[in-house]
Amino acid sequence: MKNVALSDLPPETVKRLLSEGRLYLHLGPYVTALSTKDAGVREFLTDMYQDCSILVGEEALVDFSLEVRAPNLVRRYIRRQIVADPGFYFPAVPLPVKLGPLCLEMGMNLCVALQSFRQAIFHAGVVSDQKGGIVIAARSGGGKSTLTAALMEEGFRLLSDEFAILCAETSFLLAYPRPVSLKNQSIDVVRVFAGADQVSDRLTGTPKGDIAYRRLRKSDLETANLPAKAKLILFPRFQAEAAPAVEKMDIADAAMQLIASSPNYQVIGEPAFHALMQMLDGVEAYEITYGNTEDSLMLVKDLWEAVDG
Amino acid sequence: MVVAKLQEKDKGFLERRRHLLRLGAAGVPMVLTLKASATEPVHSALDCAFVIPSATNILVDVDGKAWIGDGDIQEKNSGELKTSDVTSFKQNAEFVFPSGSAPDQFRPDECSTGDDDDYWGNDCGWGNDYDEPTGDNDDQGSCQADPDRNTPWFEEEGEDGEPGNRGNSYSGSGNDYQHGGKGKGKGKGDDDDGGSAWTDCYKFYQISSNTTISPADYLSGNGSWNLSGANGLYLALAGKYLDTYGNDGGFPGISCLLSILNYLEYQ
Amino acid sequence: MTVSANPNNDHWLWGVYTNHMVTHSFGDTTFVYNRQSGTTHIFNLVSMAMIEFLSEKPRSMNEIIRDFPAYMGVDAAECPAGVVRRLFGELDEIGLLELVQS
Amino acid sequence: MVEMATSENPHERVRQFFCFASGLTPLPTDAKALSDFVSWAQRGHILGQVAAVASASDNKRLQTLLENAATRSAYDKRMLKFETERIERALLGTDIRVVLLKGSAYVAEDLLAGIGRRVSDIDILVKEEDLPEAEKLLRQAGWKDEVSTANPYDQKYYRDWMHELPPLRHSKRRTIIDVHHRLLPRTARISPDHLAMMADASPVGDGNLLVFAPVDRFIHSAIHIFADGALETPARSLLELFYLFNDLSVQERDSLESRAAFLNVMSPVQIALWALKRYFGVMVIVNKSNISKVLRLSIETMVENGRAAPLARVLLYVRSHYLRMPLPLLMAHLFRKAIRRG
Repeated sequence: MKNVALSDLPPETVKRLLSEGRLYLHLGPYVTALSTKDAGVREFLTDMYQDCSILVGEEALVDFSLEVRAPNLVRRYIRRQIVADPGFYFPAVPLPVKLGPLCLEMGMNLCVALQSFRQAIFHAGVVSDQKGGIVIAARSGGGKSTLTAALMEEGFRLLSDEFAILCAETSFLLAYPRPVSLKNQSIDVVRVFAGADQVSDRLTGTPKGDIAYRRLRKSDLETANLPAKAKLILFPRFQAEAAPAVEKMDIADAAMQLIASSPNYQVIGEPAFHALMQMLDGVEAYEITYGNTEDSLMLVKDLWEAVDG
Repeated sequence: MVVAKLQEKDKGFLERRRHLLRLGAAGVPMVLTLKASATEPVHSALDCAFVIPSATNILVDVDGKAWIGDGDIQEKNSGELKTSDVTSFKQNAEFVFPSGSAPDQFRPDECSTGDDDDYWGNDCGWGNDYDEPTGDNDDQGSCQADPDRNTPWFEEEGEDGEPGNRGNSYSGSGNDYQHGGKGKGKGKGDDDDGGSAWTDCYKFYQISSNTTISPADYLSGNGSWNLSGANGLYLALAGKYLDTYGNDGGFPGISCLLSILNYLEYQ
Repeated sequence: MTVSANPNNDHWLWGVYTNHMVTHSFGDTTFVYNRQSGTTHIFNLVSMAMIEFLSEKPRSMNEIIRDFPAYMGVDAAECPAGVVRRLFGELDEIGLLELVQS
Repeated sequence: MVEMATSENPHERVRQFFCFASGLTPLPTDAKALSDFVSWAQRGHILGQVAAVASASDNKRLQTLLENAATRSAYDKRMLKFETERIERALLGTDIRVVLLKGSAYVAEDLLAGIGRRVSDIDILVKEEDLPEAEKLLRQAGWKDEVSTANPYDQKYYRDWMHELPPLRHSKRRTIIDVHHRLLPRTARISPDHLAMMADASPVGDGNLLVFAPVDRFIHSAIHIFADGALETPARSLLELFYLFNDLSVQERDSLESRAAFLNVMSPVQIALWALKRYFGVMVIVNKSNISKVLRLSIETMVENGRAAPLARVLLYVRSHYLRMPLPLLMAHLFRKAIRRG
């Protein structure tokens, strides 16, 4: 097996591999076998993941197998739906076929969340610089992804937009860079500061409103094998018109919220407990409230400057 | 372990402990248990929704038998339906659910114009009349297999299955079944109804195109279902489908519903 | 109430499965991982005190009710039997209390 | 053995896979064969069992996948053990003797069959006369009616016809316990002599919990799988049977059929032996004339075609229900269940 960039593969090879379920995406700690016959999904993939590493050769041992397809009957009955099938009990949401990319992204997230037990996973975005990592915990409407995307423009590298992946042995965070998912108003916000060409077409009418993805950066892929030590945990809260505010959080509260956001903490058990406790011993946690992206950046930069290198 | 050493007993220590004791006396728990198992992604399962892109209609008879299709049926203000439309809707239905499928509240209250399906629509009658397609000697086997006559999941086994592309030896029998069932239903209906042009033996539900159904909206905080309206009926039938076939057939929206049922089951 | 579910039997001495516990404290709050159940709990100063009290030596329910207030440095009125029983029940339910002798 | 390319013949292929999965044959080193097998095991949710028997490999990717699966199965095992301990605690101080069934028994005894099982509920068996007291004590310990069966219809249905109480779910831990007083419903076509099996059960350690004797353990697994509708996960079920069979001594194996005849459960045991012979090459003499051809065909379709066998599954599902209750009752149940779910 050898690694090549997705963009190095001729389109017909990508198409064939995808239709055979043998496109092995090697990203961060995971290898995912992707399978789809949907042209929209294929286009999205070849665009957003163009610099990603693909395993080429015989059959690979994969962590996950994900098939994005039209559900059998639906093809006949309602011809415009598509579903992600990660091959285990957890079913995905059938979506209109134009939302195939969303299906792919959700399916890949589900694979990690529900089938990976080697690292403790928490629902959070992670960025880092040479000082260490910032964990941006997910809260409904908190603006995790927008803030993550904004920090990417400020010179931070992206480890993940969706998962803080904690290595049980080292309690360092692992990178699993994927396109950053943006919702509704934040799509335009990110188009402005990242450049319109860095953002995918808008998917309208999803269960969560409009969604678009911020393209993966080559630099984040190149550094994807470098872990980061968490230094700061943020719990963002977006409130329209709110004045920027910072409140220091009890680490115990932060731990509670992180554990509650983990799909596999309970499954991993003791190693996850140790790793999390070790990580928390070296961090500070803050709740930040803001009304716009500039304010959130300002707050984070201030907090980050106060963190020891 | 090793029980952690008591924290430095600073000045406030005893007082803080006293305070906690008072909270304990007031009923506040002294131990919190963190629930972490799959909470987050499973919660997002509850958020799932599905869109029904094209108009979808459901016909229900007094026994709770249900037909799903895209045909139209003329309806009088009194709620009576045009018999010929009903017949053609039933003929062209995409799915037929056996008696008892639609919950009571969705069925017509009464039926004065004669119910053309009563005779053979009861429990297992619709199974045993036919030759068991696979040669199974258990007649009862056909009862359960019966409803699939209009749910052709075995036609499309494997994702490439195109309509009519019957993949295996079972499907032929499924097909026969389907045709047999329909022929009978129709013939009987015609005979019985004679000249009556309108019937009150059915209720007709319509779901307009691009309707989004979020099953969680029909779920109360304690996990019980409160189904109402056409969308509620759709979910009830999806649930019936799920009970019988599991998630394999791809009945529209079934994955979403299943994800919620799984959530309730596994939380 | 039947005898079985009830720890009141005075021949029953209760201790702590200390081998099942992994702890980590942040200030007054202690995170407790129970190896047997695989579950993480959060203890406060009072629940931790009970764990320490019972790890000293196994005790019967009556002894616990009688001696825990003094261990806490408060009089019995501040630490009534009902509170002690409930605390015991909470620890028992999460599987950290061991019937040492009957 | 010749080069490990996977056979094209589905039966041979599955048979080969079962040999890898059960450790009878070392895992293939050929990349294609290995990847075919691993993805089969992943789909069948048996990689945890594979991890338990596979010898260490210098294939790092393989080790990673096996560790991942082993972590998952350790979790299930932990959960089963803990819940078992909780049941023992709930019944502490009473004379009620509880027989652990299935997974909880395998885990309590550290059997290979207990590894890699994914279990969401615990099954126990108590004497019918102990049922009210057991139920009361479990309720006191926090097990309550499961919401989906708390309705009067289901409660009555279970109590009148089934072989178990309506499932109880722990209000805090959310785990489910099925308290049985028979192995199959009162209405079942076959009626295993559970009292004879209970009489031969022996305690786990020095506690109040019991487990079936090895022969009965195998027999109960066969009943559960082939008469109680557990073949939804064929690979896992067959591996379990294989391990349980493998744990039997020669004498115990020889006594299987006579014991099955005595317990009045000949048919599922014969099916189980037939399946072990077909998929693991276990040396037993099976009288196939007692096994319906359709049933064999259904099982073959299920096992050899994987999950893509809906009709076979429906047949097995109906068959298991058929074995458990007479027709009118079955239909009434299926329909009421359907309405209620709405």
